[in-house]
Amino acid sequence: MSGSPMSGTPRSGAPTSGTRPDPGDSPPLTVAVTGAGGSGAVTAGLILLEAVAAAGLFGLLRRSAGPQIRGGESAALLRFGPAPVHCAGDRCDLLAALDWANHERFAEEIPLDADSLVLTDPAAGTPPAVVAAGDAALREIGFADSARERAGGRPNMVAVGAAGALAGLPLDALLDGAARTLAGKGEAVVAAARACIRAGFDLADPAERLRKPASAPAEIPQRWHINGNEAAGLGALRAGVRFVAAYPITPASEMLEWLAPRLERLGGTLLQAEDELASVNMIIGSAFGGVPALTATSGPGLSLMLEGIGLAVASETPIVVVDVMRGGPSTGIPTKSEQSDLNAALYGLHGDAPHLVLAALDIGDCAHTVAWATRLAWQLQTAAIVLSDQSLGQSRMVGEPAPVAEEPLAALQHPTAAGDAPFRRYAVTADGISPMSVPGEPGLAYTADGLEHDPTGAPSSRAADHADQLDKRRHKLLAHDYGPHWAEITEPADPDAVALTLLTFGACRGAVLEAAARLRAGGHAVRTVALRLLAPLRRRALMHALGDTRVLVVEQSHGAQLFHYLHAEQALPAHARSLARAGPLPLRPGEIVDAAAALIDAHRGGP
Amino acid sequence: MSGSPMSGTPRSGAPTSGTRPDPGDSPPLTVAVTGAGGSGAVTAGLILLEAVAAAGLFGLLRRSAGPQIRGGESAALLRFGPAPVHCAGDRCDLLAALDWANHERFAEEIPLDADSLVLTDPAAGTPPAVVAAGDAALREIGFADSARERAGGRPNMVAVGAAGALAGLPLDALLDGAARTLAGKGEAVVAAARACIRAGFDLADPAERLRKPASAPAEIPQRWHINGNEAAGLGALRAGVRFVAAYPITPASEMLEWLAPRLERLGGTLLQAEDELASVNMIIGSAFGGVPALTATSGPGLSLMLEGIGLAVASETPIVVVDVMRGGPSTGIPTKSEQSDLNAALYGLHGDAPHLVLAALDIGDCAHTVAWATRLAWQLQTAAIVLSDQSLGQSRMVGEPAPVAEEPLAALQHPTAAGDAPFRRYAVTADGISPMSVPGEPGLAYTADGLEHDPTGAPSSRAADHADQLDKRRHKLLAHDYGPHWAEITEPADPDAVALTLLTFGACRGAVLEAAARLRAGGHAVRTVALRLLAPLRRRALMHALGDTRVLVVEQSHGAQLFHYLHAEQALPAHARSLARAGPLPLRPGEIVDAAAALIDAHRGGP
Amino acid sequence: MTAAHGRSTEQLKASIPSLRAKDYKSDVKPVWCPGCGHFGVLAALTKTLAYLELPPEQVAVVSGIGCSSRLPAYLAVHGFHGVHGRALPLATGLKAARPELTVIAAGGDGDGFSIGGNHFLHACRRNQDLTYIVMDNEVYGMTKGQASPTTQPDWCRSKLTPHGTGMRRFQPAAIALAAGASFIARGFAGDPNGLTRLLAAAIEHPGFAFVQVLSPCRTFRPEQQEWKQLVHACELGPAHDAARAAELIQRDDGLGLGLLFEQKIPVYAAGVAADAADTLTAAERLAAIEAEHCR
Amino acid sequence: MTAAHGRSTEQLKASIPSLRAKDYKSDVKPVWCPGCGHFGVLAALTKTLAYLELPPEQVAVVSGIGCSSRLPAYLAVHGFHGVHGRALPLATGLKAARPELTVIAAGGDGDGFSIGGNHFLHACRRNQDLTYIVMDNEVYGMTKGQASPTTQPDWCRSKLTPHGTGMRRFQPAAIALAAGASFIARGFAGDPNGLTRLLAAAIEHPGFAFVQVLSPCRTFRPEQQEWKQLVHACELGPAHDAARAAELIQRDDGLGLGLLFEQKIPVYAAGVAADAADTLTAAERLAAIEAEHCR
Ligand SMILES: Cc1ncc(C[n+]2csc(CCOP(=O)(O)OP(=O)(O)O)c2C)c(N)n1
Ligand SMILES: Cc1ncc(C[n+]2csc(CCOP(=O)(O)OP(=O)(O)O)c2C)c(N)n1
Ligand code: SF4
Ligand code: SF4
Ligand SMILES: [Mg+2]
Ligand SMILES: [Mg+2]
Repeated sequence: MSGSPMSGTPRSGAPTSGTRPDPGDSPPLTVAVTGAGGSGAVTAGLILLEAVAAAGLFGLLRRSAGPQIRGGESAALLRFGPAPVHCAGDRCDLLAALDWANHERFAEEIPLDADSLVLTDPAAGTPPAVVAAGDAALREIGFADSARERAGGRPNMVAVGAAGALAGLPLDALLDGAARTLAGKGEAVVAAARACIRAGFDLADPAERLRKPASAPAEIPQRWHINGNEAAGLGALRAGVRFVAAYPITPASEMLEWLAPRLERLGGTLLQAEDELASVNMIIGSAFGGVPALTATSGPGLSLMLEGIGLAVASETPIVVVDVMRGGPSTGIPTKSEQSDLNAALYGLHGDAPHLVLAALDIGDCAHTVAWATRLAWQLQTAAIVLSDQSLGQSRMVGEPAPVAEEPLAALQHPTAAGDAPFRRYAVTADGISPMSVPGEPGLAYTADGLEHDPTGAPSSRAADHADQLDKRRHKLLAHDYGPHWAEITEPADPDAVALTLLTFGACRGAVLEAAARLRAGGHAVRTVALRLLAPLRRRALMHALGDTRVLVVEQSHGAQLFHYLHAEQALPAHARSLARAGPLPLRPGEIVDAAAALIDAHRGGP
Repeated sequence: MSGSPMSGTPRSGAPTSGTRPDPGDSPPLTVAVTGAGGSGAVTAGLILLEAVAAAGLFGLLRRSAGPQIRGGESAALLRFGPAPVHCAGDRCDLLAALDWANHERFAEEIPLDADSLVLTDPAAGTPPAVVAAGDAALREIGFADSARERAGGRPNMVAVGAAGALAGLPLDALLDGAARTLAGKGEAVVAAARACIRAGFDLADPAERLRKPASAPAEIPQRWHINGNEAAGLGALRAGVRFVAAYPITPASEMLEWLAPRLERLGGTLLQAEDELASVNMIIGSAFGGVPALTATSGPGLSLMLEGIGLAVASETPIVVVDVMRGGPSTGIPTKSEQSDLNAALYGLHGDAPHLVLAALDIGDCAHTVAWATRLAWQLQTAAIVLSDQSLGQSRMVGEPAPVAEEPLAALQHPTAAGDAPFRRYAVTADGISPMSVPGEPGLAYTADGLEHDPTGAPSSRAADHADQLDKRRHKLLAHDYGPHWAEITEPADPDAVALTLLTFGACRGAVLEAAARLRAGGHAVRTVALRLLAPLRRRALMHALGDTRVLVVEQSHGAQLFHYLHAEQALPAHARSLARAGPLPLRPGEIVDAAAALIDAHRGGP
Repeated sequence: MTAAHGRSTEQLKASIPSLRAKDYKSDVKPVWCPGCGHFGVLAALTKTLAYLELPPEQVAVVSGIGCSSRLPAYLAVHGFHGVHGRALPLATGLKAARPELTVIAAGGDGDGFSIGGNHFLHACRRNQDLTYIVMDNEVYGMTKGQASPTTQPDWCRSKLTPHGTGMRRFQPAAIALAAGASFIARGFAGDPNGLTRLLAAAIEHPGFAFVQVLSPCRTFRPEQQEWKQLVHACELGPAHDAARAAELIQRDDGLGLGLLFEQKIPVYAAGVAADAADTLTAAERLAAIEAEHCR
Repeated sequence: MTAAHGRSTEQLKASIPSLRAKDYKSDVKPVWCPGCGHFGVLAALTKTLAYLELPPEQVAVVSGIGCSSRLPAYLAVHGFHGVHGRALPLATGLKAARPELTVIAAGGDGDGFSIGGNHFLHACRRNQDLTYIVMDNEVYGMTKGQASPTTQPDWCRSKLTPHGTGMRRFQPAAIALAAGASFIARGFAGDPNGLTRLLAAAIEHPGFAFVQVLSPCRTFRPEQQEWKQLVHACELGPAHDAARAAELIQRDDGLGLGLLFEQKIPVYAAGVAADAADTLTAAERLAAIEAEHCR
């Protein structure tokens, strides 16, 4: 949550592991717009998100598409409310179907129930069984007919108006959203869209409104409009990254696309490499040259980079690799989210190769975590793997900005004196951090090496050198003071009453926070711990945070990778339980609430 | 131990996890021969090993070399005795130094003490401080002078004679060893060598003999002369592997060199690939075609193969990858042993990708474990990673043959009927094993895929398909009956009195067995468990084997990877302790005895 | 070598009635955008297989990742949709293990020339009896329009390379020739008949046959619709002398269609069949190998 | 861009006395076998650096893994001994980040043409201002004598390929040319003066300069000692026309020494310097980027 407590008071400084209040009590609303390729469902979603911002609310826009490469059916899934929104909800309140093309593909992602309202255009055919047979209330609205009445009118804009009205968004905000979103398309398009939005707004039956119309506040605090890939890129720039080499891959490519022109504006470079083997070695080259460098990829690319990451560890060259995770294994489900690369990130390097693994906790936090990872990599002269995932990377939020951390990029540990002996680049020091020079510094040349080496860098297979360097590389990571950033911890009103801790990492933190709020509202005192720094694990701090509470480890993988990792580190009590589910569907707060409630019930009356 | 109990009675059938007696009581002797490049130290070691065999004894020959690519100093380290030898000893009994070129490089590997005898040739200079300053007894023998007196004589052969005599090897056995080892060099060379050996034998002072001369038994049971790389190759051939694609790498290359001509004799093929990305995908191609296939590599190559291994897991294509581990991380110490690729083998694949990980327990067991892994890979349609290491792969033993397992290569799970619908290659079945066809079978075509898929193999991003296939791929591994092969367990005389279990995997098993024997001799009732099947972990069976004893987990890595893995699987009691040390030096029985004794002492009087 | 693929091609051919192109299509619906060139390649390939009367079960089509690499699933032959860039190693392993199969590798310019470039070089050198079809649209379609190795250096429509790649274009034919390929052809997805002829020749060529197919990406390279007008019959004619071909291909405009180079050279035979005079059974041969280590 | 490398080359040159070849050698003793060709390359490279008067701290030599790839540690310049096959990406990243440095990548035929073949292709295309020295001994020395891509197809001294590889040899110059390299030369480790001249020209060439150095492996290819007699001055002369060079290189016997091809084309400039008219500070530019997402 990168220091943006839900109370709404912008807090400066780095995120803390302190207490945070529960979210506001007006629960967020989920609105979905779906349609065939070219129907403009996604544009509708973007306009609604802008409207949410204009109304002074917070929002999260996810997207989903069918298997077609381009032009297939797609869905925009918007959740918004008066407090920051960090996860998908349990259900969909309002579905505006522009048509029903392959709608069944979205059925699992758009859970409808008796309280759901479905807008359907009679001109676009009848709803499929999966919708018609359900309990949701169906309302016919002639999106297409209404659009046809207006010059340049499009049904998706009518839907924006109708859905916006029912969702309680002010007309002005909707019109403003359209103007912003369509600005690049010319005035005529904007005018037509606005006409259709007005028409749609009027078509909606005020009696069926799901929320009272919000009135835009006089002054709206500064908000970020950003997705996780962009935020990660921004974090990299903040921390001083000026070279990026990468190979395109879903869902990481947008980070690269965002970075390329912006790096250039800062005098840096993005280089599209021939493959991931090249990109990881290119950033090692840059870092060796003293220029902070990053690459971004997803699971298959991470696999290919592991040898290079090991080289960075052994040669003590700082690099940052952002893995925007998707469904695995192998090519898996490239367009959907999962947290299942945790094992590969923690353990994938051959040999004993301690390194940093971090996970971004939400969209905005991608900026904070990538920046922190970059600083740590340079302070500790090692490789940092930052885990993001498709649900963060490709979802767009309107939310609170991630604060800029005070710390600048750590200076290199410079040799105090050149001396006449060969430069001892890999000298053993008290904190495990050896002096590092960069090319251009006379008298401080050395050869960085992935072969085991002595303190000068000369290859050595002596047991003492191996032990020294292994000890040093482990020690420097363990001895570092990571401060409060290692996790975000939230407490219930009465921290002493906590019976259950929800422990998670990365993107699941959103659903966990929401589940905790509901549990607390239901009278259960639960704590949440969301790990940002996974390796080295702050075991003591974590065990302290867990206290003697019951623990439920929540994550989105089939193999319960976090749960096993924490056991590997002996950081969990034996009675800890696991809630682990694979993608592609997001982990929903309701699932967590159910699992937590069952656990609390099972143990009512003592452990 | 691959079914060859130290009692010496050849046992047929697969190795069992049953009880095995302690080794014989005449402790093995360690003889080292060292010398500059071209001095023939290694040839001397090979002759001594052959002599050991001719004398009806068991032996283990390790080698060590300096950093020179070729022609640098090298050492042959032979350990032999009346019972099978499975590990390096704690110390060196006898060192024959042909010269002292860079001898200090071997000092750590050749521990000398007051009971050690050092043969030094005055013509080759004075012993270095590391030797001269020690307690070892020095004896001057004129290897070079004696050799010069004989036509074609060489100092190393004189050393063979002298060292052999002092080590109690019969002259006939030494002469026989020379004849066998040098057979390819022509009669004159053999004759000269034999003359030198005789001379050396006579130069040794019988009063200084470390062992009484052994007399060769009338009949010697069948013995294997093999190193672990050759044994692994043999296991592959036994199990039906007929295609190998690989890229050279130390210390795996010899396996490939052994396999290439032999595969050909069996109508198979070895293909030297352009890199490891190619080799792993080539064997996937072969296996898809129905021909069992294998590749061998070491850490850096394993890293590069991880993406391909994940493809095999997701597409359910059986492959076998042998990782002959060396010092890590990165390029590390290519010529020395370590067990530090365990993490990468267990966890290195991105996504949830359950697969098989096995470890060979000794040189002979490389044959058994590779064969078993191949069968399992085909039965379970998945990837098997077999861990060997430099200490197994490149050490040569004279020992008991690994028995041929009864089971033939598992037949493919064939579809019962072709049907008219598309072939359901990835159908969900009770045991998790789907029907698999191979090209050439009409009506059974399908497209294997690393994308998530439905039962026909068509790409699918549906949650239900993902869950089904993830469940299936996990279930088939967990549901399989692996029989007793998962570990080798040895018990003390009174199994009920066990207070400590030494738990290990792979090559450390040799030192653990010897440590256990010594502890037992010292009155400590210890059990040993050496894991051959690491993943899926037979957790229940392991916990049953551990009972409520104290546990010391023994392994050769800096990060205590096995220890953490077993905790990850919640298979260890909280009071388990770790003895983990990185390479390059072998883990010695004495280290284990010390750690175990300390643990026993600490807990004398109850846990 | 193991398993139930013992039937001879003759037996199999006899057992099936002659097939038509559509019989080589599977029921899986392509994910391709309407108008994508890859449809043309799919059509030409099924025609080719029908024309050559190849029993579907004797054909395997393997690929990497990309829009183009989706091809195998749309065919009713054995298929493998592997990982990005590794179609050729998959094909090499399969062919080495099962030499009697017709093995075709297929994919895109990104898959084959960027991440897979090394395998391309070495497959050309190896001259194994494979066919390799690269559907070249000078872009990464699947990942939404980045520059590929064959993209013009000044194409700046990708946000990743806003000023273009600034890199010389990858010349597939020139590289294949320099690497030692024995069959090099260029086809066009919009010319199904010509492409069918080339594919048939490629499959029949003994050795490694490389077919670059200009296959427009409607979505990210709409300007490639002009290829229809720009392609022309190859002026070189198949040059059988490598040095001469090298010069001609260097001068080539990249849009000439036809067989650019062909040479009959020995086909790579992985391994060597066991000595025919050697009458030992497999078990006896294995026993002899075991015996080498026994004493 | 960060760190303390702000001094200009001029300042640095002025501050050091003129260096001799041996000043570019480190104290680390080579692991090479006596008589290994790589010694010759080391000698020629130190001479070249001295001749060009390059301040050691302005030079970086990066490599992969192999006997040849041990080179950096034997030099007194900045070095990186990376992983097998990845010398060129290391060099590319370093040069992109620090354009003012003289960056040299070095390694063997296995490192560069087998596992590293893809990077070779793309580095040639990229034409970044780098020098790439491949010490070609037609064998994997480090791993004890397996065939490399440049090995003769019938060389059967490796147990891995007992009948030879059966693969056409990798033609480094032809591939480099086809891939678009702008400078291609061939030297011989046994001709240190000629090699020094070529290396100097390569380093001074603006763009990607590839130098194949025939560097005999005494241990695993003893017959290469004959190269001394067989090498000859290149008969082609530098062909400035790529098509003509292609033909000539195809006919080349692989032992001709000299500059085989050179062309002056634009050098790859990673990124584009920020608009000169734009007077914002870096902090202001970053703030402007931040502002794009704020409302
Ligand atoms: C290791 C890896 N890196 C990157 C990707 C992402 N990726 C998928 S397809 C593709 C490029 C496809 O381009 P091309 O081969 O030209 O096929 P096209 O889509 O144009 O037909 C990329 C980069 C991946 N799947 N795996
Ligand atoms: C990923 C990986 N695969 C394989 C190896 C093993 N290996 C080290 S050097 C080498 C070949 C070296 O040959 P070359 O580049 O020609 O150098 P030379 O020793 O002949 O100078 C190989 C295969 C490795 N270190 N890393
Ligand atoms: S993106 Fe391009 S290549 Fe991919 S399916 Fe669409 S048109 Fe074809
Ligand atoms: S093995 Fe060959 S290449 Fe390596 S150092 Fe020895 S002679 Fe040189
Ligand atoms: Mg393409
Ligand atoms: Mg070489």
